[in-house]
This record gives sequence, structure tokens and C-alpha cells, in this order.
Amino acid sequence: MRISVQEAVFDPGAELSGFGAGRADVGGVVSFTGLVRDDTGTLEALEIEHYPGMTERAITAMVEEAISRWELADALVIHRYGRLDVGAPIMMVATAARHRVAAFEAAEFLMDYLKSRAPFWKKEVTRAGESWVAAKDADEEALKRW
Amino acid sequence: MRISVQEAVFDPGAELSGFGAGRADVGGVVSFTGLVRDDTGTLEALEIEHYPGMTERAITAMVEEAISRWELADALVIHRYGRLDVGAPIMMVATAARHRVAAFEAAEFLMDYLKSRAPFWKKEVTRAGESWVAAKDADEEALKRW
Amino acid sequence: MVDLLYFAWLRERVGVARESVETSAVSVADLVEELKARDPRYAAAFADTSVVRVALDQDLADFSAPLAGVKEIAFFPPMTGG
Amino acid sequence: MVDLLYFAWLRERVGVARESVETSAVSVADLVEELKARDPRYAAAFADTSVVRVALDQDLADFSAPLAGVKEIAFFPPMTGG
Repeated sequence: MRISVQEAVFDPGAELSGFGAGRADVGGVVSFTGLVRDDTGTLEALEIEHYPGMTERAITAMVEEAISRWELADALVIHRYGRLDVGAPIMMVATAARHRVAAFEAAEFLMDYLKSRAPFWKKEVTRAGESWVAAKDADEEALKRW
Repeated sequence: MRISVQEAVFDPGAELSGFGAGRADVGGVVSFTGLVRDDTGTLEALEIEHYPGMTERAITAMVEEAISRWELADALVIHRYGRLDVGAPIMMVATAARHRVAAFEAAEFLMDYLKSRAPFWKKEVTRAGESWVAAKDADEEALKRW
Repeated sequence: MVDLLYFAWLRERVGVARESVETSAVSVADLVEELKARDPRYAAAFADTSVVRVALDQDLADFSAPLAGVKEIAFFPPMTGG
Repeated sequence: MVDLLYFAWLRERVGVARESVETSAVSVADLVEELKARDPRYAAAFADTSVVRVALDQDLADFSAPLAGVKEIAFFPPMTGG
């Protein structure tokens, strides 16, 4: 497994290259990449704050749970902080498993937990000002399926 | 959208690079890569036969349905045929959407349909002989959720 | 004349990938009966039609589907893509 | 002495990211009451604790959790990662 909490931009394609590949026990690899979206055409940047120390600790616990629950061959989580441009990658999850259903479920589990249980906070910076992104009830609800 | 039915090996990472990136209306990209798995340690190769013409037609219909149903910004399907080595990529799906749930659902929908409604047939080649892979009831069942 | 295509183990049992036949069968099911009566290879291929799928002009169809106007009929086992 | 950390809008309202305080509070809830009584900045930050989360030594905890032995207490809004 690999976990990286970083300020630097990354290339999801380069990260996926070789992930879970060339081994006889992996039948499926799933990846999710989150990107900075601008719904209103006014977003200048997304600023992400996090809790150094707790972030890595919380993500490690989630990934370890996913690996044991879905018997993953490998798992990857990259999450950025700092100032991010529109269209840039925010974070990425990848899972490798014997079967596709396990790889999909584990990736969705990690996404749901990263959304609501990893200590990141997003702030939208627009020409009109800055505002903290509110957590959605639906994201908290999503945890109940696991 | 891009659909490729091809004999040549491909690099899932290179295919993911740039997919759905650099646009303001995409918040999530999901990819699935299927790889040749060897459960018994005796597999020499996987041979995939397909129905040229119908294959492209069937996949195009699935992708068009996924794009309209989940309002995808983009979709990609690559599927190989011919003789494939253990550990090699068989196929790949990628979806780009505003929200993560749509990207995940569309990718799973495409996978479920590719499994049971795209005209591909897999044969396992082992030292002991060759055998056609049987379709699983679970794969047919999986279509019912859509 | 209509083109018949066979894939995977159906192709292996029939012994050809493609053939053109003259038929007056009105449905897929009729055509299958015609073929089975013609040669043991077809009887073997179509012994259990619950594991045979059919496409008419490259669209999946039922065995009850009519053949009028159809140019290409493909028979194959349940698909195993992905 | 215990270290208090604040993130996102809690940090902005309290006005510091980190501070060390002397407290005899036995629970997180007690500590929050102590802080609110101390200065309007804390009263503003903790006005609605339903939108405040707490971590004790980097593990998520409830407001009823005891503080005995805890070295680092972090307050923050519901997380918005991913």
C-alpha cells in the first residue's frame, strides 16, 4: 500500500501505470480521481487545509481496513492540500483485487471515508470572496452502507 | 467518447492520463482495468474471440446509454481480443462525471454490460488443455440492478 | 441466402465460422430445427439451446424472432467479456 | 498543559491555529464551556457544537470523552476531504 499526503500536483495516469499490474492474483483494478470542479464559472482556486499527523494516521487506518475487508492485493491513496487550480487533481484512490466487485466496493468505501473521516477542509476562493465548503448530509449518510 | 476493440496490449495509466482532465465540469473520474488472472498457477494464456462489427456496435450502444443516463462528460472503453498473457490488461473502462457517485455507477454499469452483453468469449489455455470460460449466473443477475 | 456465423464452442462443434444457407425457416427456432435435422454437427451444437444466444444482423434476439429480411444470423454461447 | 488545535473556520474564529492551555476540565464538553466563558472568540467558535468535531491525540472522539492523559485536542468542522 502507498499513502501520500502532498502539496504537489500529480498525474493520475502515471500513478495508475504499473499499479496492480504484472501479478497473477489481480483480476481488477479500480481508480477514482477527484478533480477541482467549477460549477459557477467564478472559482479561482480551491484551498485545502489538513491536520498533519492525524491525516496520515486516519487514512492509514481506512486503507488497512479496506485491504483486510476486501482482501486487496494493493491499495493507493494520494490526497493534496494547499492551493489547487480548477481542473487539477485533488486526490486519487486505487484498489487491486481478485474480482471486480471487491475492487469497486473497496474504492467506494475509501472514497466515502475520505470524504467524511479524513481531516481535510476545503475552501472555495472566488472573485467575490472565500467560503468554507459545508459537509453534505448525503456524505455522512453514505458511511452507513459499510 | 472513445471505443477501441484491439488486439494490441495497452497501458491503462497512459490511457487514463488526460482523460477527463483540465475541464471545469468534471469532479470525478473512475477507471476499471481487467487483468488476466491465474488462480491455479497453470494458465499459459487467455484467448479472446469476438464478433467484429457487432462488438463495436454493442459497446457503442452501452456507452451512449451510460453517457445519457449519468450525464457523463466523457467515457472510454478499450477491450482486447486474441492471445493474452497472464497479468496483462484485458480491458478498461473510464468515466468522467460531475460527481463521484455518477462516475462510479456508470463504470459499474458498463462493466456489468460488457461482461454479459458484449460479444466476447474467453478461453483458458493451460498445459493440460483448453477450456471455454462459462458465463456466471451472478454476472447475468448483476444486470438487474440497472 | 442468409449468412450464419458461429462463435466459441458453437463454432468448434459446427466446424465452420461462417456459412451461407438457403432456408425458408420463419423464425430462429425453425432454423435451428432445420440445421439439427441436416447433420449431427448441428445437433451437437444445438443440443441445449438454453446456453445458445442469437444475434440477428448484429442485434441480440430471441429464438422466437422472425427471420424475414435478416441477412446475418450469429449463434454463440453466453458472452464472457470484461 | 494541553495543546489545543483549531482548523478551518474554527481556527479563523478563535484566531489562532494552536495554543497551550492549563485546564482542569474532565471532559471535552467541560473544556468547551471553560473556553466559551474565557473570551467571546471561543463563544463564537463554539456557538453551535453540532457542527464541531473533536479529536483527542489525533483520534476522533465524542464531546463526552474524558481528557485524562490527553496531550493534544483538536477542534474542527465536519471534514470535507475526497
